[in-house]
Amino acid sequence: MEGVLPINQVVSEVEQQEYIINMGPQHPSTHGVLRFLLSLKGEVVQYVQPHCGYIHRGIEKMTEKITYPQIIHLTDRLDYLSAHMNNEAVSLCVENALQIEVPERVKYIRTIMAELSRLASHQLWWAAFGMDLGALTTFFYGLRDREYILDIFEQTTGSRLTQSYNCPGGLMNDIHPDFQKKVKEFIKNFRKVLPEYNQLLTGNVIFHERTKGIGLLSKEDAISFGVTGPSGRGSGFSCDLRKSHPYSAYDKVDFKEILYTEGDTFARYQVRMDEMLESMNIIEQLIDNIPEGDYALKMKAIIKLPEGEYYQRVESARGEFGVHIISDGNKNPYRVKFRSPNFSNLSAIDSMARGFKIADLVAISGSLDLVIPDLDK
Amino acid sequence: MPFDIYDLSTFTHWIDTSLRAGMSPFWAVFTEFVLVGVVFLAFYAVVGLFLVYAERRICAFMQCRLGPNRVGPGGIFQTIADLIKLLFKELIYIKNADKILFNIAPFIVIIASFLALAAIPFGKGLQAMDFNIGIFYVVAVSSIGVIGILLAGWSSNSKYSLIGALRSGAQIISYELSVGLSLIVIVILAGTMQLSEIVEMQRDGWFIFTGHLPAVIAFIIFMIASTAEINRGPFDLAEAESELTAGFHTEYSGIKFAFFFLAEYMNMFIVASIAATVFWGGWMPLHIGSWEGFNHAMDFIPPFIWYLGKTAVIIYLIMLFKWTFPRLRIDQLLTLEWKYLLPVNLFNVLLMAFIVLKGWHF
Amino acid sequence: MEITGAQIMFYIFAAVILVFSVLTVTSRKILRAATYLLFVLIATAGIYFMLKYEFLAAVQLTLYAGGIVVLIIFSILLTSHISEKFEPISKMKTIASFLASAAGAILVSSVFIQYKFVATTKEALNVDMEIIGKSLLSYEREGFVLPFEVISILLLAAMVGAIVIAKKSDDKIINEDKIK
Amino acid sequence: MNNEELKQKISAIESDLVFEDKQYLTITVEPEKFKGLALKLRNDKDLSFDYMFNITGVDYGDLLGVCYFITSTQFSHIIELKVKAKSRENAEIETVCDIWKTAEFQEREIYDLLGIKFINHPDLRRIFLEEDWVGYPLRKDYVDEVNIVER
Repeated sequence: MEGVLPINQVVSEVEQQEYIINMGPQHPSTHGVLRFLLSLKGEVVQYVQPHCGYIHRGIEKMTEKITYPQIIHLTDRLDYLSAHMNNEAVSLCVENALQIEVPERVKYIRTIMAELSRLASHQLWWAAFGMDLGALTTFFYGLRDREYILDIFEQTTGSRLTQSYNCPGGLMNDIHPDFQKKVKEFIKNFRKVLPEYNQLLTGNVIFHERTKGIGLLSKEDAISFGVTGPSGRGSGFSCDLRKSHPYSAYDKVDFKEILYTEGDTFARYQVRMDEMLESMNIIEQLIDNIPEGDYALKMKAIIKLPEGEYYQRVESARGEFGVHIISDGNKNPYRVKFRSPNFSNLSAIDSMARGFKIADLVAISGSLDLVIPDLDK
Repeated sequence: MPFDIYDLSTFTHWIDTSLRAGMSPFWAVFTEFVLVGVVFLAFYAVVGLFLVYAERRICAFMQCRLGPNRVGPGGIFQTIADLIKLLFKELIYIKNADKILFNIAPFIVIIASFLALAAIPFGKGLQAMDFNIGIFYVVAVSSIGVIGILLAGWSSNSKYSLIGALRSGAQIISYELSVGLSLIVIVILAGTMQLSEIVEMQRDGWFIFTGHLPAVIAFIIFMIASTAEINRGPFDLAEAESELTAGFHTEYSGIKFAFFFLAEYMNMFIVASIAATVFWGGWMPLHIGSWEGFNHAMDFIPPFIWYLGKTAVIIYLIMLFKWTFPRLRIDQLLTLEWKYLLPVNLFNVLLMAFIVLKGWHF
Repeated sequence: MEITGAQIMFYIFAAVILVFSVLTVTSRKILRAATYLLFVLIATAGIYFMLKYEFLAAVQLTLYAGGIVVLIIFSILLTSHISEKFEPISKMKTIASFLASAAGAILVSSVFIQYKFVATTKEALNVDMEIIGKSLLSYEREGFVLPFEVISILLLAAMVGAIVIAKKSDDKIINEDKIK
Repeated sequence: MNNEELKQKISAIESDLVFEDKQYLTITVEPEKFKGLALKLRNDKDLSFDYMFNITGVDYGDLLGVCYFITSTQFSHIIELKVKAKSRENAEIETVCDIWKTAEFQEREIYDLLGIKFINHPDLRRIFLEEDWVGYPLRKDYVDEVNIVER
């Protein structure tokens, strides 16, 4: 629209134009390098086009050149907030293919670690979600409590974020002697802090106004889009693999699958808040009963999977994480596919955000809890 | 009257007469202008720096962290260091921006807050201009600031800025109504718009106590509406960093950004001082009925301390809002104003008029 | 003749008003024109302040600077893009408007020159709340209720007119529905 | 339903299917019949495969194929559908994104990385790589001398 335009022509052009905004790749509320292309009418979102791939690293291609134990370290870099679950998925997949059974102790520790990761992930999500809605204080509360878990991780695994603690056949090393004590301390402390979270955010009137009835996702759509994890369970989609396809020690513990049927942002929020309680329940049931034994099986130096296809589903903090390994009998896989929960969750955002405002889009994408490296792979 | 020991009008009169004795009237007035200007500039800078520091410490206190604590004792020089950094930062010029408007916008915002500062009584006799329509003047002048924001948003030629500016425009135009009406409630009670007289009338009791329920309602509405008018959280939609990155000042850098930043804090100060003056008696000490001893003791605290203390409490309240609540959405913001605050306000005006007519106030 | 401070201020304000009035009508960018108009209005308010006519000055600031200019800018933000410019004014138009304004200037100044200004000796009326309130609500001499009502009807008519002009024509709406 | 029952039920629906008993019941289907079978699997009351939890595009060397993992949220039986495109250069498979919406993004990913075209896909663009990227990285014969270091 350079140059001179008569006024009436200007008006008609403005009427016809779509008002398009690029939200991202550098934007505070996409939590990484994701780009939403929005078409707006006033403040109302007409459609959303997610553009991803800004940190596509070709992890699936890389796995074809490396051995199975090495894949573990790449899966950390997918969803870095549920690194432990991703590791577990690959380990379980390889173990199933080799048809070996890991010791009970390993199963228990894996489950505890996975639940701790889930707690840490949900804490970070809570922190960031509050910030998306403009309540900046939540960020520091969430991160403060997450620090305890990271300390526990650091003590046992030597790493705070990308733990690489699981490996085919067991664990990389045994738990730290203080592990049980520290975990119990953390849970005692966090049970006290969680009501504080609720006071700060959950009960707030503005928060209710901002989240209730926003970003509706029906159960049918959730299933069809494959929206899993807390986001799917907020729509009443019973997709908790810990319950339906138990792995590790989940068949030995008693816990509820959190389901909310409203399908709005608030329901997804509630699912995660309740899941934190459930995770603590699970850890409490296991932490005192970790059986004695080896922390890993003796594995061959070079792992070769028999020819065939293997699939493993695991419930990560954001939903169903899947590993599909196609082996041709060599020491490196023929093809590995990671089913990342964020990728499917993201695909629903257009149908969820249409007709809502920009501010709602931020709330919706926050409630989906997207981790960009996971969906970009 | 004991608190007249702190009456500064004799001091200012003495300056005036001694200046006039020494030079022609023109130069005397000119010197006074310059003096007042310099004092206000210095005050502006000091208050701005202090408020930024206070905001950081309060925010840190709310968020379980320390806040600035390295530069100087307790980090008090942190804001000065920031200022130096902002001064040295590159001023980025945007291609295809409307350069004139882009450069004018920060000045309009900051001049509006300067103008409002002129009418505020800091103590007895310590007021740059004592208009007989003081409140009206403050409301009028503060309504100019929004133009700076609108210009900034439009002239940056950025879509985020434009949305921020539009939001801010809608917001400020709406909330000006509530600010004005809640002040009118007190004007009805006081019968004057002159700020010095309003303060003087609260000698025996602040309006928030003597004005019964309507004054309390007016105060609450004023706090909500003025927080919205100065674009602070939870009403900071114009710059909503999680949605619009920084809203209307997305494209500003260096000292021009600092102007917006400073103006925001000064507006907060002005709003807080108006609230303190109109509802909490300005520089008037706290007097309770017939407690003579207590009242005497209170009188010995200088008025400037009273004034600053009240202002600080209200600023602290506004800061607490920001660091506690999530942000509203634009439609909710307008709903709050037009469907709740405005009707309540109109009713409140009637109620106050009724009370004043019946003479039920103290 | 010694120049007083008040005179200097007046000349500054007058110069601001003159310069920015001319800029307002000559600027080819619509938002700049609106901003220049803002400066004109503020300078006018400054002259009112000089005359110790604070109430009118404040009204000028709220209504014109803070109200009408904001609305003008607001509507510009909604409708126009930053790269838009008006067409340069044609020579004929320039000449015609120059002649018209010259004629207006002659008319006004001739009236002013003929009128004998008498300096009033009365003290400036201190406009306090009571006077403002009473004259606003009085319908007698010096009361403002009647003119106020007349103006409000005028404004209503203007608003209805604006809506009628701005409304989309009916057939267009129907067409749009068909498309959807 | 266990794998045997599933096998009977599905072979009653569609003929010429190859069944394999692996981790999940694996059904290989011709590309022409695939869309029809998928639709029937989704809509059959006793099967109701309503949730597709994974799609994997595979380069089999001579041909390109896609594995669809579908399950039923109601009966929680799982099958894997395998489709191999007819030719490698012009690999085409009918889209299923109107049956399972999640397929829209997943198919874009496969198109991006393996170059399988999905017929009737509403928005078949590259999703991770740039629009002007040459080649399909997940193919076994993909060569990129700049970015892939062979050891």
